Amino acid sequence: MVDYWSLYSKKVIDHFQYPRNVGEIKNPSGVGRVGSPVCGDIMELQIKVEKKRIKGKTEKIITDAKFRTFGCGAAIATSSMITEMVKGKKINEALKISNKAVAEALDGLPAIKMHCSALAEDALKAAIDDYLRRESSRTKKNANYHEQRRTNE
Amino acid sequence: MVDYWSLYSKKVIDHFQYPRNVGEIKNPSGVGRVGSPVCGDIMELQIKVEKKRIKGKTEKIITDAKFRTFGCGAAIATSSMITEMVKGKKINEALKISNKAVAEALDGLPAIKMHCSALAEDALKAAIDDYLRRESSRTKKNANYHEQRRTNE
Amino acid sequence: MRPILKRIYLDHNATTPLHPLVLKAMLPYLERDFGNPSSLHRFGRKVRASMDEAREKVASLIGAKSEEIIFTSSGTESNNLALKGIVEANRKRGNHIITSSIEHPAVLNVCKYLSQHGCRVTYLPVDRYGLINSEDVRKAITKKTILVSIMHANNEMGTIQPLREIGRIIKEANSKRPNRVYFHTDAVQSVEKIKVNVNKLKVDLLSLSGHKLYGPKGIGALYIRKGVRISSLLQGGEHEYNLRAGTENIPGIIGLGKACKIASRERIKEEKKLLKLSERLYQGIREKIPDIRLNGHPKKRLPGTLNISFESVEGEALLLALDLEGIAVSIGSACTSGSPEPSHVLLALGLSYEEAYTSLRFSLGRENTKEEINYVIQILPSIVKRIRGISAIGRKK
Amino acid sequence: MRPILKRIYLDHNATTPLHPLVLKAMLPYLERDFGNPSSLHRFGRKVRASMDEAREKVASLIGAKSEEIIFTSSGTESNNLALKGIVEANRKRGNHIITSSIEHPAVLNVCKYLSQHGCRVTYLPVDRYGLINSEDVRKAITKKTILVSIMHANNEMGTIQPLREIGRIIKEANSKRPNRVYFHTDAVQSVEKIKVNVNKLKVDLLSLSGHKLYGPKGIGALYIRKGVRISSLLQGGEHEYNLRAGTENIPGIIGLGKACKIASRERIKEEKKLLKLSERLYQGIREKIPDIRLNGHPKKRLPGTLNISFESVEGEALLLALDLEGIAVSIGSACTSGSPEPSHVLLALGLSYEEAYTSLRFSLGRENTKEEINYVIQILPSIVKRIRGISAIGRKK
Ligand SMILES: Cc1ncc(COP(=O)(O)O)c(C=O)c1O
Ligand SMILES: Cc1ncc(COP(=O)(O)O)c(C=O)c1O
Repeated sequence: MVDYWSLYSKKVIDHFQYPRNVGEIKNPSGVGRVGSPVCGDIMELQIKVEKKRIKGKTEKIITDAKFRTFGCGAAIATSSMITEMVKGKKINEALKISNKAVAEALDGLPAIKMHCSALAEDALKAAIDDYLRRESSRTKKNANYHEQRRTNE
Repeated sequence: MVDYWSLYSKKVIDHFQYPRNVGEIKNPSGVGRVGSPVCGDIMELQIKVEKKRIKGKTEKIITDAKFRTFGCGAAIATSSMITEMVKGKKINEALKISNKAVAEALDGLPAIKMHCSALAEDALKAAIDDYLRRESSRTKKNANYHEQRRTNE
Repeated sequence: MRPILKRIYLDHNATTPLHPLVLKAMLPYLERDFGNPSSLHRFGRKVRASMDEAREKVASLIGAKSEEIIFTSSGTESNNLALKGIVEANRKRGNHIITSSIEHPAVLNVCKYLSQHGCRVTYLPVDRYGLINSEDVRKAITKKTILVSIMHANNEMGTIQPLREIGRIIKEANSKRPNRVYFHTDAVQSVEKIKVNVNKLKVDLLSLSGHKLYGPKGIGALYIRKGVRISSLLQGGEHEYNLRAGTENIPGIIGLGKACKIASRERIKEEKKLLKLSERLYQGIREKIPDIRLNGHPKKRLPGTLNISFESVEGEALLLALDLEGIAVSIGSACTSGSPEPSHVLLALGLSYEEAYTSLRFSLGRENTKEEINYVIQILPSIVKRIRGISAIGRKK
Repeated sequence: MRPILKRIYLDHNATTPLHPLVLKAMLPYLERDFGNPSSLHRFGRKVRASMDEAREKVASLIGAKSEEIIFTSSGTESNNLALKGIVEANRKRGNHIITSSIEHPAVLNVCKYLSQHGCRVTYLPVDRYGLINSEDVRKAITKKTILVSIMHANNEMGTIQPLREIGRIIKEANSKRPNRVYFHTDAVQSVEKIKVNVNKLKVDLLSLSGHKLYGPKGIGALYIRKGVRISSLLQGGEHEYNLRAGTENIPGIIGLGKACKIASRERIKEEKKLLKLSERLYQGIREKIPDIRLNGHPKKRLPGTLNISFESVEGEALLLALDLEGIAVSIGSACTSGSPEPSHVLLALGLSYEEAYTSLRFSLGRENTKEEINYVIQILPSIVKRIRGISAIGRKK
């Protein structure tokens, strides 16, 4: 029998049914929450960033990533996939992960579902942003850290 | 197999396929021609009227009737049937033959074809009219007979 | 992917399978009796006779006369013909239409079109069960009102409107005014599922659709009460009493006739069965899954329709998860344009966006069995739990 | 009545039988694959994929792109959508339509409707063969012209219009004006019978109908060239690129796709065969029956269509007589209202009423054989003679 779910690739289905990295990180380095109940999709992506010395340079490496998603199957699968993709990546590498790349890693998404992968990219960017902001406020020992964080959320 | 021509009764079909009394009468007593090419139906009905003594009275009896029709199957069948019906009838009896009676004699006509039987009735009336007019002009030896006949056609 | 063992179709409000007897009735007209009913020869007359019989069957199901039934291509076309046809033919009498906020798009979008073409439309609100207050109809009628169009049963949650009451109110209003207010109902979801009689409901126009009642796709009908002033939507040949041009879809018409005939015979039995099955499903879900709510009216509802919100579970994800188990359901929202839109019906009941996005519609039908329902009750709880476990909203995990 | 031994169908311009392979292609969608293509589950997605394939097949037959095909319920609806949709969407650009006096009622009556709703319509005359003079199109175009609608082949006599020339003239006119004049053709009779390519013909819109090309009744299509401004006729759900609401007639769509596929493959062969058969029929009639005339163009004509006037023989009577022998033909006139009306097409050619009433249309098709044609030639002379013998008009007997 032809597999009429071919519209969703096997990988999408797999990541939907067995999503990787669901949940929260204890003391996350950065948190990104995007979407809203009005548009029907909400993603929260948390990352752990650790500084490591690689080839004599100090690099910011994403050592862990977790997500929670309220959204359709494609939204869940892209969330799962992007958390897999960022793990072990340097911050500046992770920022280059496009929604197209996530979709490709899932062996493609139906055209109508491409906006879901955009949401995953947004969530990742927001989490990294959050991390960078925290970092800068921590290094500056900036007093109005909390203020800033709220406006960025 | 169901006979889907049941819309036309067997009698209609019979009178259409084997029409009675087609043609002209030599020296007809009356001729009725009704309809026109514009409306798509033309009927010409000719009658022979003879005076006979019945029970001591002189009666005008239709002894023969013939027709020609340009028209649909129902028009041909009603023409045929009405010529059959009038034969042997007194003039005043023949005048009472309604289109409904013709349709009934044919075991009915589809509603959409009832106007055809009206045409047959009209043709008969016109033929009898014509006969009566001729009669009256003959008895009156009326000079403008031809004039009158033309206006009645 | 592992093969699907079961296939359980619980989406009968979207479309129904053809009843096997309907297909059987249609086949001769797909094979031998292909004539055009306008043709004068045998091939044509034969199908014309059958078409007239089918019309009679449709009429009979809803208590109408044969010549009050016009065949169309769908429920959508029936609604378009009803609304636009009435507006066109009654322009001189008025331009005001009353409808509800929970109609199917095939009424709402026609109203939108008409409001861009000189009509004024009043959209009546509904209460939290989806019911229209019939007094609102009375208040909304003005001198310029020509049409009230209220659906019989809602496709998303199944709530049945008090059409008799509304019909009575319109009749009362009509007794005091020179021009009649016509009463149309979109009965696409109710015909075959519950009793539908045009005289009891006091409607002047009623739309129905073949594929919602185990008949074919591509065929619908509009009941038009004798004497109603209405214009045609499609011009062309003199088909359907001059109200709908186009060579008739004979197999479709025959199929619709047969489906109506079956419905006439079996509706009461089926209604009972559906009520029982959907009650079983609802109770099963309620017992095994916390934090759910039933949308729509608890009693005044189609026998087979269950619309349920599963807190913090996005509907389309749940639909997909069930589909992967061979179970077909539906969500109220439609994702046609790239970003999903919540159901206008559920929002009209007062649900929040979040609640609207968590709703799922089960719509049961003739071929569903107790075993199928048991199976759904058995696997649904763990699926809901799994998706809740992923969700970004709802109770803290 | 004696039983009919033969049944010879020579009325393919009225409707065609389903091609057996078309029925075969449709059956799974009448049985198992009944889903609604808008549904997100398997039942739905499966039929959506098949629907897209069918669209591709229809497009391919006429040299169009898949997304330029909109499924409708009939040729009539396609024509209505084309004309009203263009008028609605281009109101600000103009209100003038050019068409011909020999169009099918599904164009003529739409034009009549539109002329009662603010449009001006020019009806071009035809010569005695039924041909439009393409120069007349050039002369008729004004600043306000938005649409030219000229049928490809006429249903009653088969005359094929010079669409390429007309298309060229419109293109030329368009190069000198700010707003395009759109070019629509009713190709309901030509698709499948002769080559139809939207680019060669330079048309922007093209109507076709399933039941005229061995596909199902209740399905049609409209080709709409990319970029054409057009509005929808039926409002409702977002089906058919938002241009035609209503749950899709899936079995119909699948059947139309299959019929188009078969036509793509077999048209050239069938065209030759039909030409030969109808030539045989015409020569046979000419040799054996005096006082006949062929209506329409002797060469620029559909391969299977023969319209012949039999002097002083009323067409409907001849039709009935042939039908009683099992032979199905058609007359141009229609007797729907109780009194027959002569064909507006034949009158437009300059025939008298009398001549128009004596015409008969033979339209041949795929399943006709040489033997059938021989049989017709054999029995027709005596039937004509018999009816002439009854006729109240014509030569004295
Ligand atoms: C209430 C209601 N009205 C109208 C329609 C439209 O009917 P159809 O699908 O036949 O166009 C539907 C279903 O789609 C419906 O549920
Ligand atoms: C030339 C032409 N246009 C349009 C139509 C209407 O098509 P349909 O019968 O599919 O409505 C027909 C046939 O009836 C036709 O011959």
